[in-house]
Amino acid sequence: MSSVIISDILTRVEGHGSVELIRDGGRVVDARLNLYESPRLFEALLVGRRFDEIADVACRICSICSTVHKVAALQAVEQAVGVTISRQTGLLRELAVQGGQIESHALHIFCLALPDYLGVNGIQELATREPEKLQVGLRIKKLGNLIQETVGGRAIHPFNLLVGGLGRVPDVAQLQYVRNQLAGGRDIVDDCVAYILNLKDILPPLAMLPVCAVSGGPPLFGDRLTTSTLAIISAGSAAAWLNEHVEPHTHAKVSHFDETTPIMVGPLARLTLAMPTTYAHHFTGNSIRSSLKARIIELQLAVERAQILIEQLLETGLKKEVPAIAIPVQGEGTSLIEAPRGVLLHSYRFDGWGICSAANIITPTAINQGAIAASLKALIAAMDGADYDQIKRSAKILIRCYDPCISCAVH
Amino acid sequence: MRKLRVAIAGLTACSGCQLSLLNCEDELPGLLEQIEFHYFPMALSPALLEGEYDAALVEGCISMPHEVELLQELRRRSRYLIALGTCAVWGGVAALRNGEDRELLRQQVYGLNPLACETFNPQPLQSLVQVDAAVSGCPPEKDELLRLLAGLVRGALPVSIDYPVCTECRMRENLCLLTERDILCLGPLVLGGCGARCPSMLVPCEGCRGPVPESNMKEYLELCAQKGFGRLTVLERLHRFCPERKI
Amino acid sequence: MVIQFIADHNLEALLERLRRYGELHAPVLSDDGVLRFAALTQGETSDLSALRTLLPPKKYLLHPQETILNYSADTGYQLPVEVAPPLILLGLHPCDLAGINYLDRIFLGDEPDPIYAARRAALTLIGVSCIPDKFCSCQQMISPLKALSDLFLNSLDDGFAVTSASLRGDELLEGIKDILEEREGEMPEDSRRFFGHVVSEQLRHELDLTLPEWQELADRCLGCGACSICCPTCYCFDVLEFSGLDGRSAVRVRQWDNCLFKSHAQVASGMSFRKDRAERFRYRYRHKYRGFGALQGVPSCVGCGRCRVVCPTGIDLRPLTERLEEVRHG
Amino acid sequence: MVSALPVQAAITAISPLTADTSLLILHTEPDHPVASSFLPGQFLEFSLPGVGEIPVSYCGYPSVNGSIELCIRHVGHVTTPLKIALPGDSVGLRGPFGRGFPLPSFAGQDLLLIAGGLGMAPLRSLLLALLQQRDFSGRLILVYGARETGALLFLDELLEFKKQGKIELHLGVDRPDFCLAGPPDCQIALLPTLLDRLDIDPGRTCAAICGPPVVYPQLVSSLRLMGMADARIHLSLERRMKCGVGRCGHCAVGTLLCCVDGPVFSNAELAGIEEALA
Ligand SMILES: Cc1cc2nc3c(=O)[nH]c(=O)nc-3n(C[C@H](O)[C@H](O)[C@H](O)COP(=O)(O)OP(=O)(O)OC[C@H]3O[C@@H](n4cnc5c(N)ncnc54)[C@H](O)[C@@H]3O)c2cc1C
Ligand code: SF4
Ligand code: SF4
Ligand code: SF4
Repeated sequence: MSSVIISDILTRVEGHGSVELIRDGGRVVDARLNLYESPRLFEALLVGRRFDEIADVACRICSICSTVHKVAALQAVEQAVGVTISRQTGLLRELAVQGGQIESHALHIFCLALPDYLGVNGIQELATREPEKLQVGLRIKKLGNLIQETVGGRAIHPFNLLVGGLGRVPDVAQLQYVRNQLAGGRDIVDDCVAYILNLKDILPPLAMLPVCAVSGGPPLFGDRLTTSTLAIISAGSAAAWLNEHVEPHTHAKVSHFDETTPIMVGPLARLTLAMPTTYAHHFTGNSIRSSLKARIIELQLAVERAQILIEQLLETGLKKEVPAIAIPVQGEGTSLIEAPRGVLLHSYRFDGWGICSAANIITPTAINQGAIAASLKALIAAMDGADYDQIKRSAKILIRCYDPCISCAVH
Repeated sequence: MRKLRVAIAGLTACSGCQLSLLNCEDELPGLLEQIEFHYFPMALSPALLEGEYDAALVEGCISMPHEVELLQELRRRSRYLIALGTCAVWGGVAALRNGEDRELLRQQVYGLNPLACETFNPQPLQSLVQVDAAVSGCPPEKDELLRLLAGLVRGALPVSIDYPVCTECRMRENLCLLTERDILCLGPLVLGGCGARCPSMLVPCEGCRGPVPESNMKEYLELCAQKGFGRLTVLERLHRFCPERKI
Repeated sequence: MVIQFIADHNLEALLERLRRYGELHAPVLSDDGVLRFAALTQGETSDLSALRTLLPPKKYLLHPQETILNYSADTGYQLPVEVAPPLILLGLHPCDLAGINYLDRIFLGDEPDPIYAARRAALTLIGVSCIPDKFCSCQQMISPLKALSDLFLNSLDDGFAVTSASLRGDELLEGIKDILEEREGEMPEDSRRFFGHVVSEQLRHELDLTLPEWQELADRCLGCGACSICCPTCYCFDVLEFSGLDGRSAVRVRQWDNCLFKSHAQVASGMSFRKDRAERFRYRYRHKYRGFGALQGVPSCVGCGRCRVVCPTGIDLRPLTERLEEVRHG
Repeated sequence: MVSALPVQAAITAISPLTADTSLLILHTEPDHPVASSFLPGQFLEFSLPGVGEIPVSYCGYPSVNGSIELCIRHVGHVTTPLKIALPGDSVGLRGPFGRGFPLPSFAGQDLLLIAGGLGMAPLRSLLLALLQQRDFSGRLILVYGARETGALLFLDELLEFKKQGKIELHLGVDRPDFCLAGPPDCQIALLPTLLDRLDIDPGRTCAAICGPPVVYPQLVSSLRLMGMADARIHLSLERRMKCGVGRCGHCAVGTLLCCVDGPVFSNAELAGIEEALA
């Protein structure tokens, strides 16, 4: 019984984690994800801060999804202190979130995951071996950042999104510029969809897991969770349902669902629950190994949605608005939103002075830990007997299929 | 010419400074031609430190023992070690409550359950190793990052900035939020270089670039007091990104 | 005396006419409520009595940051080609005109600065008289006002008396002939005079001394830089060079600098000749009133009041000079 | 437009003089004024492309073939990358700028040259000029102090001049090196102390000083104690210079501008300017 644990650092993912393969003799018998990211203790940091500071601090949880963290935090805060936002603000926030979706997906697809399919080490070899792929990916990525900058003032940690509104509302000319850029990028995105959908799978087929996504609002927004097992969970009870616990081997809390079945969140989960018929045939029985396909389709949907949002905004014209005034009251708020990697929850409680007394943040990668573990086990079973290095490589590719955002997960 | 050999590492942080580099969509292909990013786990496999580096760009603060080791190893291997971003330079948001007992904070998040890791109060890089240059900002400006890299290719370190956000804010002919609108803007105390991004969009400076050298705290607090902002409110705001009471 | 008069109702026609000579810029109130010199779009009018723009017109001559040299490995350093299309600056108050005149003396001296010279040659200056407010200090200046503008509009009850002070002004006058009226009347005297002596020679010597008042003022300075950024005659600049990513090209830029910053008088050993804010603060005013180099002895404060308006802590040197004068006379 | 546009020059040789100082030999267009017509004490603006521009004193003698000698201490932004420059690399030069030492007024006078550390660079230029026409002036006394023996610049050359009887040489170091045997007669003393034992005729001596700013006040008071008039004491001042032509405003010394009115000033000119000497 000489079982050996071999740990390998995850690369081309956000944050710090490793995969541990447990070897018994020549056979790999088990695998484990270890998120050893340093905890910044955000939920504790936020306690004691004023309601209008929460989102500014909370968005620093993660850079790739800073816009969606910011919006999630703002929504929860506004709910707690009783602020309603204008339709215009709502549309602009939605636009910013779609921008984040485009940026994050483009980054993952072209810079982080595609190298697995092309057999290169990452952006460095991509630049020399497949320069046009890198350039196309960056061009799409830039569209997402352009949107985030236009609305949020900055691609990372968007400061222009405030409680009750925006600092400065972008003007018509700026939105028209974004519209033109998006129109100019549509063909490229469409080409990429075709290219990615035709990539040969590099992982064995694995069983599909139950999934869960936010619903009840415009794409990526909503007030409840819907699962493939047909459960509906309201925002208020979501945290309890997600049921987080502390476990060894990971600094991110792990969700424990009723029947201990892991649940998967993210692009594939969202598509599973609302699959555009044109693409359904690409996903029959393909599970997590098709995540790249799900992402490129979502990227296309995000571009389309952004275009619609811009049209809506331009139609009514852009009004100069000042943020709605918030008067601190005692209260509590929970918001759900779809981050690029899946369900994100922000929940806060404030005292009568508007000072935060409790904070809870549940992130997609944390939720996905159970699903990743299950997938890893399935992979090892499917590859039983294969060469050790091959299993190790596949295990890392598999984890990358979840596009883990470890800083988010541990926060 | 030999390519510049660079390591890019992230410690306790949000990866925003590294992402800022990846966000240089127009310039990245050119950069990859001029520079060998040898160690850059976020964008390259494998994560292996090897040989010597002309420069190591390090994002994030230090809050765990394995980060100390990594940082020291990077220092040993690199001609220049550069603190990238506010966390690395000042501690950043992670160090927001450094004044308090970290174990209590930990329990607030993880409960009594002892987490299998040893974390300590987040510290800026210079508390542990010699730092040759710093690029501040949460996140740093793309321009600054590109200039840093272009300079390194020439063997030069960046010239440090010593003027506050207000200077650039005035250059842009913005409305002054502090004097005209009585909004708590940290501009006078905060290091410039961002082009006064936030005030230019009517959002007060939150101080993401850290303190300017020789700021006049006393008079600023006085001014805020006249505008009805209590000392504590101002100080809390001020220490969002630089908790080490350095301002 | 016959004066050339333009009636208020003809102002719009005047703007239209001026546009024929170049892009028209004048004080414009922004959405955020900031008065700035900016392009006056068709149909837009400018409030010519508005007192002071946030930035003075120096921004047209010296940009906050600008390229002064381009480098490429093949050709070495090259001066940038400065294309300066004709620009009509309307609504310059006498202090701003005086400010431009001062900058001219620095940048068009023995060896004119090529970039400044090109931009300056493209500028047509149209001055407008104004009524000073409590921040202005132009009234205290006593030497005669030279003709500093091309055209000058002197405000009367229902319009402006127009005078030309240059060939370009004559040309403009010719071009607007049909909307001008000849009137019999007195040319109003502009009572404000610039480049005079705000403070007496002796007082200036006293201001040079290490008076305790300097420390008091310096204690209140936030070092924000606003006063010199907004000063029409502050022109100190820093020079930076940025390499291109190709490793073969570079640009050299200059950007507005400020003698109140720590690094201003620092040298290689890290030592600074003006160690603390009090010393730097005093230096700034000494320079304003005493000049240096080629303009030694020429005061450069034009009395526009901007530094007093923009200073977050309301620093104003006038009480100090008044107090000193009193002490001396009393 | 000469003063705004750097002329291209190539590094012909770069050799270390001490641990942190190099002698740079540059070559530019023959007969270009930047190489051919400067006075000792004047400076040029040296550009390292892509990095920046700094003021540097001439340390050699004017040439018609376009060659220039500079002595550079590697301390910061521009000078550190220069350490890895190679012969053939191209750089940019503007100049000459400023006012050098008032050579005509030195005619027939004894000259006391006082150099501290890197201040030897411009004084070497002055020394070479004076040696060019040895009978132009009277005694040539060089007092030269450095941090340590190894930091003494142009030592062999200076010892040779001394041997040939052309100059009187007084060397001093702040502290001795462990491994280096000092040159003969080298004292262990700070620069101002080296003046103590000098025997000069203050009425017919002119002093030319260049060194770290911190020692200036003491040097000046020593010379005055020796009876030397302020007008006979000439100091080269260091300031930040960004343009070289009196516009950037960084080099102001009271109402004087170091780059056009200096860098060499007589102590009489600096009278009453509090920020002039450290
Ligand atoms: C007339 C004149 C003649 C000169 N002649 C020569 C000569 O012949 N040879 C020569 O080598 N030099 C000479 N110098 C000095 C030379 O110009 C400086 O050494 C040079 O400008 C340094 O440039 P740098 O960019 O390399 O260093 P910088 O980056 O400017 O820094 C130089 C030093 O200053 C310190 N420093 C810089 N900025 C700061 C700051 N903000 N805070 C604290 N410390 C700081 C640094 O630590 C460093 O040690 C002369 C100077 C003048 C004015
Ligand atoms: S708005 Fe803020 S940054 Fe801008 S000038 Fe005012 S205080 Fe300074
Ligand atoms: S204005 Fe302040 S908060 Fe905004 S980017 Fe600049 S330093 Fe950061
Ligand atoms: S405006 Fe006032 S506070 Fe700001 S630098 Fe000038 S004097 Fe100081």
